[in-house]
Amino acid sequence: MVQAINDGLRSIMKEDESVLVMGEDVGPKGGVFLATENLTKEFGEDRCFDTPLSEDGIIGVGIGMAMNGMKPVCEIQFQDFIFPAFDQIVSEAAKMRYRSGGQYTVPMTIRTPYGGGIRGGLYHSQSGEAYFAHTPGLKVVIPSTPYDAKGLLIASINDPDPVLFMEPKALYRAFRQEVPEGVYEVELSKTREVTPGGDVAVFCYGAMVPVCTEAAKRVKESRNKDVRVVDLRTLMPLDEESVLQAARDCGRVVIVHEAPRFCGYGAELSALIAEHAIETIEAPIKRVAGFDTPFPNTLENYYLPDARRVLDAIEEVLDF
Amino acid sequence: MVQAINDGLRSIMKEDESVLVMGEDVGPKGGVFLATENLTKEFGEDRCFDTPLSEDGIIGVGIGMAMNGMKPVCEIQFQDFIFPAFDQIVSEAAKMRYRSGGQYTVPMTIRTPYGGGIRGGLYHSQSGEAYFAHTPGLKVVIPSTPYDAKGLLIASINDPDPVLFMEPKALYRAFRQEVPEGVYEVELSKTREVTPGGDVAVFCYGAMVPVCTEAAKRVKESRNKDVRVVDLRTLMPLDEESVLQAARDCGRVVIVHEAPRFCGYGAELSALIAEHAIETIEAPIKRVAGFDTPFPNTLENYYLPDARRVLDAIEEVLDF
Amino acid sequence: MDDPFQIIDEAGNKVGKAPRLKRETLLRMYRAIVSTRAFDDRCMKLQRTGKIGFSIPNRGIEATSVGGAAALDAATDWIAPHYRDFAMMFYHGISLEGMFDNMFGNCDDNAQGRQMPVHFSFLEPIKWMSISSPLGTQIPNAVGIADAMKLRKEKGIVLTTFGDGSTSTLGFHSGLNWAGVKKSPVVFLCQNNQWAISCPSEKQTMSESYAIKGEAYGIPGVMVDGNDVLAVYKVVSDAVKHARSGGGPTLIEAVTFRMGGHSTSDDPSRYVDAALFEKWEKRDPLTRFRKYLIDEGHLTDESAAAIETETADAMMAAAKVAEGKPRPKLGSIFSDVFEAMPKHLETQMEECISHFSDRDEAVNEKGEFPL
Amino acid sequence: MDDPFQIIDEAGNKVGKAPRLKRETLLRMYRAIVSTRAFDDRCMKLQRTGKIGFSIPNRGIEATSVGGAAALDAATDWIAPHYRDFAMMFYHGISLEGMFDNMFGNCDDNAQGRQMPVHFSFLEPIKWMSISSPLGTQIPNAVGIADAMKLRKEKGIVLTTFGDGSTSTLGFHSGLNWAGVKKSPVVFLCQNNQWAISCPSEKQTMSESYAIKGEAYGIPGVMVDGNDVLAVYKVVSDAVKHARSGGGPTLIEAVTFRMGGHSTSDDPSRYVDAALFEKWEKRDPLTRFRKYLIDEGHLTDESAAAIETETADAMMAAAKVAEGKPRPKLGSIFSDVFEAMPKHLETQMEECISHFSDRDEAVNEKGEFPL
Ligand SMILES: Cc1ncc(C[n+]2csc(CCOP(=O)(O)OP(=O)(O)O)c2C)c(N)n1
Ligand SMILES: Cc1ncc(C[n+]2csc(CCOP(=O)(O)OP(=O)(O)O)c2C)c(N)n1
Ligand SMILES: [Mg+2]
Ligand SMILES: [Mg+2]
Repeated sequence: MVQAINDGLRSIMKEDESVLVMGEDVGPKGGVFLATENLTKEFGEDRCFDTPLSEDGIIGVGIGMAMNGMKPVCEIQFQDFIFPAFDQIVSEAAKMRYRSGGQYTVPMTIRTPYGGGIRGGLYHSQSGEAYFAHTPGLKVVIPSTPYDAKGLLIASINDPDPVLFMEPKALYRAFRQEVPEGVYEVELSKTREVTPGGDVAVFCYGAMVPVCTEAAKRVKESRNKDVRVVDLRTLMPLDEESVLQAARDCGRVVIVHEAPRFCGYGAELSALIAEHAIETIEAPIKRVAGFDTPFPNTLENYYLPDARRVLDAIEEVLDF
Repeated sequence: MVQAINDGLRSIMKEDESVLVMGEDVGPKGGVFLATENLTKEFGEDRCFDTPLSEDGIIGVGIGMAMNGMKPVCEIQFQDFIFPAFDQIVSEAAKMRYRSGGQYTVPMTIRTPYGGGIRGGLYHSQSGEAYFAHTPGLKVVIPSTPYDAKGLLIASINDPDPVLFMEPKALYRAFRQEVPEGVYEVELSKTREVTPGGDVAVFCYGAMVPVCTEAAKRVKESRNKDVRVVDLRTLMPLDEESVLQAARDCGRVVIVHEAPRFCGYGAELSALIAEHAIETIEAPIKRVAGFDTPFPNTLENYYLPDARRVLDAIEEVLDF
Repeated sequence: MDDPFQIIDEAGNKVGKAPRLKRETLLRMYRAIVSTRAFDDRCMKLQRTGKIGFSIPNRGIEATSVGGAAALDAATDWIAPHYRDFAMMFYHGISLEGMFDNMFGNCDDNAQGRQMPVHFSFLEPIKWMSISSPLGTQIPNAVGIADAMKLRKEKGIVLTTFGDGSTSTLGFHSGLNWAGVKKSPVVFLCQNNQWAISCPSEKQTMSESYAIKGEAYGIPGVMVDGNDVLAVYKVVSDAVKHARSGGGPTLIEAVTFRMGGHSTSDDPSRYVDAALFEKWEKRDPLTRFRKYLIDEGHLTDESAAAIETETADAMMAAAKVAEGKPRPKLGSIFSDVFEAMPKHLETQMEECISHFSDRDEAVNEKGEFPL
Repeated sequence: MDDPFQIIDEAGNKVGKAPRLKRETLLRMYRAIVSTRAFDDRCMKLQRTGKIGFSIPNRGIEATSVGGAAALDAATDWIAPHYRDFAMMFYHGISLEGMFDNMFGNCDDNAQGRQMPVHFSFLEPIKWMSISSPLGTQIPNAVGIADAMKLRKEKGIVLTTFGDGSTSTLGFHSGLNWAGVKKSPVVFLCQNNQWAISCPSEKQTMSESYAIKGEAYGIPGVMVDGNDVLAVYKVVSDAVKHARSGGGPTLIEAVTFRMGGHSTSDDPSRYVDAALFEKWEKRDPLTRFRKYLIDEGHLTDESAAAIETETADAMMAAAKVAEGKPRPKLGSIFSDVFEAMPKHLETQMEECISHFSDRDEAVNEKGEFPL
């Protein structure tokens, strides 16, 4: 996936002079995950450059650039380090269009790796999507395949509003997939049906998509039940209709994410269904999520939802 | 309520030398809402003082003080201005005990007025409780009466963990209530049943409590139905059992808050019920909340949930 | 650091070399100060009578705003403003009606009544970046606008302003440091009015001055008498020239004084010594500049009085017009969150409109701003 | 600013007045440097063989750490550390076993395996504040600890350390400004190793030096040769005395060089010129100090060699012990979130334990840290 992202950046930078990349170590080093490798070499210091160690600066300056004709792609090295920029994101980027009646706008993209999978402990593993999805004025996008990563990234960069593009670092090098050359977009706010099915709907995104797909496969094998795994892809604005449709079609729902459960993104999905489709629901709406604790290190793999935990939840709603 | 808070601070400062108050304009001016009036006069500059204009500093320094034997009560002038301190709160205060295996702890209280009601527009009206309730390691407390405000504040200050104490500014001067003199505590993590009832459970907190109480009164008058209004008081750790009990007892649920609905705190309540009590639920779980937009100014009273909107929701679940 | 740079002394006498400015420009500067006072006055009355919720008095600091504004080229330059800079708007001829539309938050307000009063946003006749309440955030934003100018090979520069208290914010640190590294074409104008609400400078920072903070970023720092409009004009003009020619940023500290409360809701007598007000009354930027203009033959007592009456009348008239306009439409709550309205907001908008349209129950219109 | 203060020059010759230190102390300092190298070495091997996930090489900057640490009184003072300060721990005799427990994240780790390696936390024999990954946050925390000391009338001071890159963070700005205003008993030690991962100082800031940033806060700034352990000791000791006697904070910039990658996962050849390494190799703090100690008669080639072997053996032995310990219990995921475990965590803990206890399916133990 990380190559697809690199390729996506390169493709859109070639096509659109207003796109630039900035962040800590994105220049000669090419980013700590190599997502920006060779971009400085290819496009020069003006188009891809290292910044001072200030997330508030990266986002604050990015906002200004975006207001004046550029399309900055700002990298936050780990999502855990986005919090020093929280004020600029929540108070400025998210509210600029609204508070100026559309006179000033912020077509900026913030790329950041999130989630577990690299033994990063408390501060290199967090999944903060709920903070941002709760903030009106921000879009939140999370890909789960190389193809989507490139297409959604380009769509995010071209979007006229600020987009937080969260990259599941656990999938950076998880599997290979050919992606088309050049510029293409995957439309925002459309879910992807990963596996068809009418028995249980499983909603997930990012690194949990392969986990859920594996669980679905096992249920098919053990119970011959068809699980509809839905990859949300865009968390805000959410494709609510397709979520509700899947819930109605299946009558049984499991929601999976890495972030802590309490007030996590899954709560919103559950609440949407409980508000708009409860009459079709035949079992408790289960959430499989990170625990309501900080993210541990040694025990990371006991913390992260795995196929077995998802499987258990699917079986539970099937048996209800 | 603001007098009760002032009284609470004064009472605990008298009793416990390690308690101190700091923030912008909390000293001679007494705070922009006068919550800290006369504290500097009574306890001196060491115990109640103005700080530089840096929320990151107020919280960052407060954390250090708390680690070394003090119980700082840090005021953030408006909750909207807490975001520059988001990193210190989320990364440091919330995680210190966990990451040090209990060697270092942060018995700090952060007081901050939140919510609408003063024509404060985008940046003097926000309700950010969901951000904090989603962050493991923080407690979140919101009073709705003067009595609770004083008792919960003292309990928060005495709590060994960091507590975000959010004060509904709309209720600061809304009504009078005698509060006992001296130090007393209202236990954290206990809901308060505002009105008894078995027909619909309404969950709310802060400034929405009187709104919901009014709606309950109207339903009683118009339909002779008994609404159980539950004031959560502590949002994290939540008294889940009493929430689930109320949901089970009534079978119909309405959830009310000022914050935007999407990924708001209400989503968690709904999801909890949909996960643990769905078999007893007879109608959609309705949320009445702020819209998923920034907070407007002129139209503030069309944005904020009012008794009529709550009433409509109650009627809807009753009629389902 | 040296004493603040001065051209007109406190008594209104010329003590330095005045910059060459046309009579029209000098009078335009003067009018901007007078207009600001009249606007303040009108807003105070509107707030006291409950017609608007809030305003920010500018009395005392107008020379800083006007001197700064006059150094800009409206065709190319941007302002990323502090909230206490009305005189910049008057100098550049931003629509008075538009300003009052914002004060009333009516349907013609650029911000559609979403912001509190004084949080202006304009594109014309100069780019006036939408004002934010969180302090200091405009500083890195300004740097970004400036960097984009460089990348786009525009000739403009950005002037960003902020208070003394705002130097303690994140934005000050990240914005100035970045601009130092990137040699961004930006001018940082710190309006040192000696207070951050009730916090005096000695509790704000122990640095020798605010200007010296530039040292931390490799940015030249200059102190100027902020009540001397020509001196401010001169140092900002120099900084603008420096930035425009690729020389990078400058930090300017204009030393002035807030001659009143922080806002229309604030009572400064709780924390400001009355003697201080008296001291600074004698340095009033308006009287100083008026004396200078009269001495130079650009103004007479009569023409000065005429400007005052004229201006006050204009304020009254414009306020009336704005007051008469209806509130923004309900739909304005939901637009401009994103460029295109997503489905969930469409649904919420429909619900909201139908909720309020099928009854005439009045909503509670109370709510008082404390500060 | 002046040239960095020096006592031992690059060739190991005494060029300034050496502080009066007992032989034991000098050797303790020396041992701390040697131990750090040995620890680095061991950790690199453990990381290369996949036994630990990550470490932070300290090579090149040890004199800064040791000089700083030696200026403290462990009975009263606290350290609010940067992550690249192992030599401070060795100087103060923090348990080597405890350090390795953390590197392996085993059941005896103070942090219960919750943190990445090198994020140490100790209460004894000196208060070593739990290390955080977000940069610069320890700076205002240190100021708060120091202010509490003043309020509680304790005699201690706080030493807080951070990298050159960390001067751009929020915490640097808010912490130093606050300490300036409050005259907090704190010493700010900036370890200028010239890199923030791959970002060199000229892209980090345009200030003349890091020490000069003190000007922005009214805090004295001092530059010292960070590879000269005695010079660092001297300037930190002076700052400690100043702080302890109520004189307030000092900002010290120790100029040194990171002789390797940012971490065990980093390849500096992508961005550091090889010539730079060669240049700084000649200023190696260990060889310099060894030569000095030999010249002064405190050490011989033989005793130096003995210390090295002994230290390397100790590392190997301690690593083995730590490696042999089991992982923390599953329950450790849920404890220490709050003092008392709330119900929802109890439930989650029970679910988690029962989930993993009723099967022997191995969980995926992969996952590589990129940096
Ligand atoms: C981040 C943030 N914290 C607190 C506030 C509340 N507040 C509004 S104005 C103000 C004082 C600002 O002082 P200064 O920067 O000197 O500007 P002045 O009002 O004097 O023009 C404060 C603390 C805010 N708006 N933003
Ligand atoms: C707030 C924050 N942003 C980014 C990072 C990622 N990061 C880890 S170390 C580092 C460089 C730190 O440089 P410096 O302060 O000079 O310390 P050094 O590593 O050189 O000792 C960065 C950018 C982080 N840990 N915290
Ligand atoms: Mg001020
Ligand atoms: Mg460094």
